[in-house]
Amino acid sequence: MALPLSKIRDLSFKTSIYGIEERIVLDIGSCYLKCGFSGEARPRHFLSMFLSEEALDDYLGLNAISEQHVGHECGESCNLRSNQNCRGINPYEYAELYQLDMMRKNSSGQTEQERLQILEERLADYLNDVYFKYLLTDPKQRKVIICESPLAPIALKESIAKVLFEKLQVPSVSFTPNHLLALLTTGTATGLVIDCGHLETTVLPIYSSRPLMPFIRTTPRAGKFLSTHLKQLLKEKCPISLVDNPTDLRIIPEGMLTSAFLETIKTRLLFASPLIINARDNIGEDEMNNNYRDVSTSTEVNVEVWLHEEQARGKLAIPGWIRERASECLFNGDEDAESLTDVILETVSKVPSDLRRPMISSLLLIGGTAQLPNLQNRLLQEIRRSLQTNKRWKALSGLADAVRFLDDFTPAEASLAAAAAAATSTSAAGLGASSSSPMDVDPETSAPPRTTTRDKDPRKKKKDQPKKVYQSSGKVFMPNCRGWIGGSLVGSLKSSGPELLRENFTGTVPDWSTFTVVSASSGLYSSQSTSSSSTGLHQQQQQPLHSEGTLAASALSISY
Amino acid sequence: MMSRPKLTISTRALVCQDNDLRGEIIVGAGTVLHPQCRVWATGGPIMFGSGNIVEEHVVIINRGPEPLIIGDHNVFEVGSVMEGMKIGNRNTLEVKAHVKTGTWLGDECVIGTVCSTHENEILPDRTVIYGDKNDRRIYSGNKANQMSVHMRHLEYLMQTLPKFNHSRTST
Amino acid sequence: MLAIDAPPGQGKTHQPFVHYRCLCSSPGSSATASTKSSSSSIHDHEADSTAAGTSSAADMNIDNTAASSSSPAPSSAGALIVRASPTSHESLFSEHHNPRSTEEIFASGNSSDEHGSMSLSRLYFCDSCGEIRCPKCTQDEIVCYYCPNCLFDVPTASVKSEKHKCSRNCFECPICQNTLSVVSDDPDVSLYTPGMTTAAGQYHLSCNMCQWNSNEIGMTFDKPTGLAVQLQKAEDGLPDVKEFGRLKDHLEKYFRVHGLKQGLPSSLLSSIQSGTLQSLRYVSSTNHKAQQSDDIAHYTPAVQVVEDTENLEKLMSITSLDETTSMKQRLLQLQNQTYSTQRLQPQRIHLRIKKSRRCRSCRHILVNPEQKAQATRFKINLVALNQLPNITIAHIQPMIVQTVSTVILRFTNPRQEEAHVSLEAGDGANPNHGVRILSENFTIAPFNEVWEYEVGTLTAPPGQAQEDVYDKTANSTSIMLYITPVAPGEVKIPLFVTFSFKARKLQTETGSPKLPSQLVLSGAAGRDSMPPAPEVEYVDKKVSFWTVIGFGDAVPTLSS
Amino acid sequence: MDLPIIHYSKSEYIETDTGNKVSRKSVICGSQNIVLGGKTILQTGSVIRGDLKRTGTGHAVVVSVGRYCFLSQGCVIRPPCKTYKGVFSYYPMKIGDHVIIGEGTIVQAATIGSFVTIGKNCVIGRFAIIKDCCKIEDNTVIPPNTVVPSFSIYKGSPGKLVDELPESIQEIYEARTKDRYAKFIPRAD
Repeated sequence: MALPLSKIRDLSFKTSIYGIEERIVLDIGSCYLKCGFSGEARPRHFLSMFLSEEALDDYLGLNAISEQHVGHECGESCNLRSNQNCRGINPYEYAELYQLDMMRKNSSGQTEQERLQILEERLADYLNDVYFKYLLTDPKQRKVIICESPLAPIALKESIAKVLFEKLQVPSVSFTPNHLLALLTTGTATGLVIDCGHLETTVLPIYSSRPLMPFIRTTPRAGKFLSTHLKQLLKEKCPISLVDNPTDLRIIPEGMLTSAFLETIKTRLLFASPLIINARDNIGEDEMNNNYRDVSTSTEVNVEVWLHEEQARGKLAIPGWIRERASECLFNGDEDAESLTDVILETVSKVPSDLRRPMISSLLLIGGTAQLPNLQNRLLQEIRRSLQTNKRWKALSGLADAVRFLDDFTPAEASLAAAAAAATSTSAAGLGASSSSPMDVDPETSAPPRTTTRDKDPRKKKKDQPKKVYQSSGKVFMPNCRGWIGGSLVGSLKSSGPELLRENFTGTVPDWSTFTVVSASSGLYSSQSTSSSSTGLHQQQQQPLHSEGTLAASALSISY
Repeated sequence: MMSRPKLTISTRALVCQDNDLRGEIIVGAGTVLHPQCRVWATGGPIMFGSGNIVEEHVVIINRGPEPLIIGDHNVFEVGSVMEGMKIGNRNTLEVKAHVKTGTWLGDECVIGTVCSTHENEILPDRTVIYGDKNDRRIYSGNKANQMSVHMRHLEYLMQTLPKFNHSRTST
Repeated sequence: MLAIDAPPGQGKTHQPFVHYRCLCSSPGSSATASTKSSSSSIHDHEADSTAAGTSSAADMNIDNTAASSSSPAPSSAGALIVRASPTSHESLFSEHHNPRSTEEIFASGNSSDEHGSMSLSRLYFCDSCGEIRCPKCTQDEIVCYYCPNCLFDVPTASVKSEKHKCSRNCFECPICQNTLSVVSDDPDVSLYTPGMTTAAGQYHLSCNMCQWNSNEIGMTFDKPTGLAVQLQKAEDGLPDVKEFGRLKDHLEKYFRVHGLKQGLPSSLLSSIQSGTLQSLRYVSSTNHKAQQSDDIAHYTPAVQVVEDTENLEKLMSITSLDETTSMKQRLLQLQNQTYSTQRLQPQRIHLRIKKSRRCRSCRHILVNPEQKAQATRFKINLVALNQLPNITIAHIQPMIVQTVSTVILRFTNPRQEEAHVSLEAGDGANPNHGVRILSENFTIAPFNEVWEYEVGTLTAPPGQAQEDVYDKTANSTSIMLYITPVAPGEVKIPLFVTFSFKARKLQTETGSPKLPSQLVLSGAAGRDSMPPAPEVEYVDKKVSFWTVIGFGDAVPTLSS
Repeated sequence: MDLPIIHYSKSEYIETDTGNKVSRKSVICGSQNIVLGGKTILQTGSVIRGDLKRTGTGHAVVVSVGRYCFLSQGCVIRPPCKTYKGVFSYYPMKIGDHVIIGEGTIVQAATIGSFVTIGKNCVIGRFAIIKDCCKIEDNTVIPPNTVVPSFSIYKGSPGKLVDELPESIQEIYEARTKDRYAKFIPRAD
């Protein structure tokens, strides 16, 4: 191996010696924060926001001062609100950085203000750490790209901007949609991006690099939902046996099922089962669980725990079927919370009819929960199955053969054939459709575990057929980093979403849902559109964009 | 003082004076007991093999009726506590490590600093216990290297300790 | 063992403490608002310092209007001129608010809530503002980079390309994050004599905590130096880096083709929000060929990475939690976030920085360490501890509700000038405990090196001091307080301290504007602009601040 | 709160010319190889292993402790050992001024700087280097060969940086060790 490839690139992009042109890319989720420099292929740091409830109180000043805070003795470790210390108090419980209903007006004004205060203080701490502990760079020197989820509360965006501008004095911030950034990492600009995160899953169609915001759909079937479901399963199905007396069974104490505990189980033991079991209508949950148990081939895992009350060691046996079936809750929707499958197909059914095929044949699954081993393959099967059997999606059933994830490989023959067939119907260049792979022709019955798990194999497959219609780089990037990597790409090309400059920061930020107008090149932020609230998910009002007059398309306000 | 200990010390062993030995103790060739260690054979006897090192503040207790057999070339570092049933060869109890009652140690185990075993368990060979949460793993390192260091350590102690400490002999 | 401790739950006992309040966290404070134009903040500072200078020690009610018209430009801010700013500050300034008056400070912190207050040792004292500054209202700047393991200084130029990690031989264990040692198979070989002929691959990294060894993952080295370079090379050759480079080229071409003005892509990112229905309809109804130019060209990936099917199978058959990586381990392995403990790679040790701190309002440097990594000295160190009276609780009686308890507070003067202190108990506490201060005004003798050596004689007989104080020794004065708790629970009271002294003003011949050492106080009253007088000049300084003092828990009644 | 006054029995402690106060109930092996800087206190049950000296050299200082240090009850100061160029040996240890070592702590460091506070029941591994102005929290394990840079607070096992000390720490620790010495007074009897 000669000169590393990255070195050559660096030269070609004229990075200066200090590399100040490279920007800071931040992806701030509710549980994890990803940060790094643009132009790099992976984030530098991936920080978890585990934080105790107790520590949360500290932000409000409700808590007692820890014992070290005594006169002169104090001062060595009483950086009370530093994250480290907060985590240290009870490192096993955390609170999400933000909630989706943060801005809900029905909560009393005081608590909302308090919540905002907590958010801001936490952000200030995290971001201070990001700059001075992790990235070790002067915030004043580099512009910032935020990979934002389009539906994140506006208060979050405002707090981020406020902290970055006021506390850290960054020169500019640009909010750039996570879904689009993630899509760019596949080398295409059209696709249906499914961001399966912690609080919710959002599905956003993107056409020619334009996010089709009116069609965005969400469901709470995501990481947090899975944790809650897992908690329920553990409580009901997994008694703890005492090590010294294995016949003595105990129910898991509530206090043990902390977020951290659940996160541990979730990230280390769970996966999505490769087998689909057809549920009859009206089947009881218990019966279904029995079915799961009967067909499960996975092993039981014993987790050693300490029972405080009994002062004894216990063994928590997590059966294989829970490990493979806990994630079933993501696929079984109801009216309140649609399943992943339904929310995807719903989105597809709503886009203009000639976009349906390009969309469904360019799925991209990203987000933290997408790290769950085998989730994507399972989702693929579920979508095909729904298209074929679910009456609700009858109108789309013709698309069953076209379902494809952008980072899946498709056997060459199949894709060539599919491409030929699809050539007339697809729109964008570089897009095609695929037939299902031969391995899972019958999604009804069990497909064997096909390509699986998060672990990416460093072995790379040589391009044996360079003329393939599909050229996917496969699982080269982790789903939970794709958004960040997209940000890094865009940042290294000296572009980004509209920039908001420090001089012009007035405390407000552009809001997706209100389609606020931003003139990118001048950096001027005109706050004309203050009309609508952040709840406008399907906001009709759209305003023209004045960006150097380059944009010809669609300067019209339209009704949806 | 309690009843005088019954010591059987190999002539090639080194047992410093300033320590607390009780009950029946057999010390094999090349074993070194630093000053300030505590070896209590309150139940059955304690039998050291050859080439062990027992540093200061170490506590080795045998409460049970069975003899506590300690193999060869084990290291008991400062402040470690051994209450177990049996210990194989070439184990290391790091500083303040604690082997609890009824536990068996195989060969080449490392009980890390301030770590402890459970009671009544059998640790397979090459187990290492480490960290805040007593995490465990089986390691695959090369012990041959460490053996030669251990031998040199013994050699050093045999030379140096008698210059500053009085030693005991069999009773 | 996954022993998860439940949060402590039971109420903690509260320890006595003395905290000083920084005004930045008090409600309605504007101390942190420094993102506005810098002129206004300088303006603030200017006014502050002049006002502080004029206020005489005895006079509690400062006439700040007079202060504002007094002489401009103390030496430390010689270049600055008080301007009649057109902002709203002007009106405030002409009244008595802008320089924080004693009353204003009084009003801002009169509560026992210790939120925003800290022990003196964590605080700074900006002497041009005359105010306490906490770590939150200082601006951090990076002074130098070093490796916390080998303590080598890393030149700023190479920091980023080395990814802010040590490029020498410092590595972190992938299992337990302990520092790894480079070891040789042969104990007789010294690691410190390079140039010896050694067996190939005889060196490896080893952890003396968890006994991990780089042999386990087949990583060995021929020589014991320069290992970091070898590792970084391997890291840079991973598929994601290659793919990233390819994507960058691809997108750059695309951005360029679209005539991106001023480096901003027209259609791609700035037009995101224009992804309207209107444009879609346009797209849908016209020839797709016409739109093609707007989409990304066909992309050929640089690498193809297949998922590893082995992993799912492995995950299905594990029996213990230890067989998969923890989130902590995984998040330090961003090259693949592997589930498999056998794939964890050692990581280079992350650098640390030395920071300097500036006051956010007046931009003066508060702390400036020496540039060398190993030095512990400071060029400037305006910590509050050296400038404000240190309050310690010298004696305390148990607190009993509705019973008078005696507390002795000792005030220690760190300055080389005699100081006058006046105290005032706040009434903003909740609950408002009864407080009686026996000596509200007293003096403290100056600090003198000589007293250092007679610490043994610190107990002069109490009650014999000339002033009406409890005790006077060396540079400290103790006073007595009677506390009558009104309710059980933690007893804490706000205490307002006004501290005045005659500061020695050193005339620097050069008039160097950047020398705010401890002794140079920038506040000055009625003095000539530039007298070359060699004699020491004294100026009156007065500093007011809030403290919160906790006396531990009060018990309901005396149990007889 | 002020530090409490510690009264000791006059018969238990030996006070040297330089103001060191050494408990007769401490264990000092190889005392000729140990240097105490003055005004240093060795409490009951502490152990200093001056006998583990470097091979080959004649008379050599094995453990040197600076001024105003406080070695609490039951702590063990023990020089570190390793093989270097095939020779096994113990190597000298140096402890700076104003260092407090907590109860039950075992130190096998190569160097401990000045203005360092080590909590209770810590283990400082072989050849660890603790620079000036550091704090090691109670029950921390600093593994062998670890370097703790200045102004760090380390905690855990293995000890990790959890926070940084304030810039005023040198003054604080200096004042504290002096205060501690001043308040370590013989019982009035």
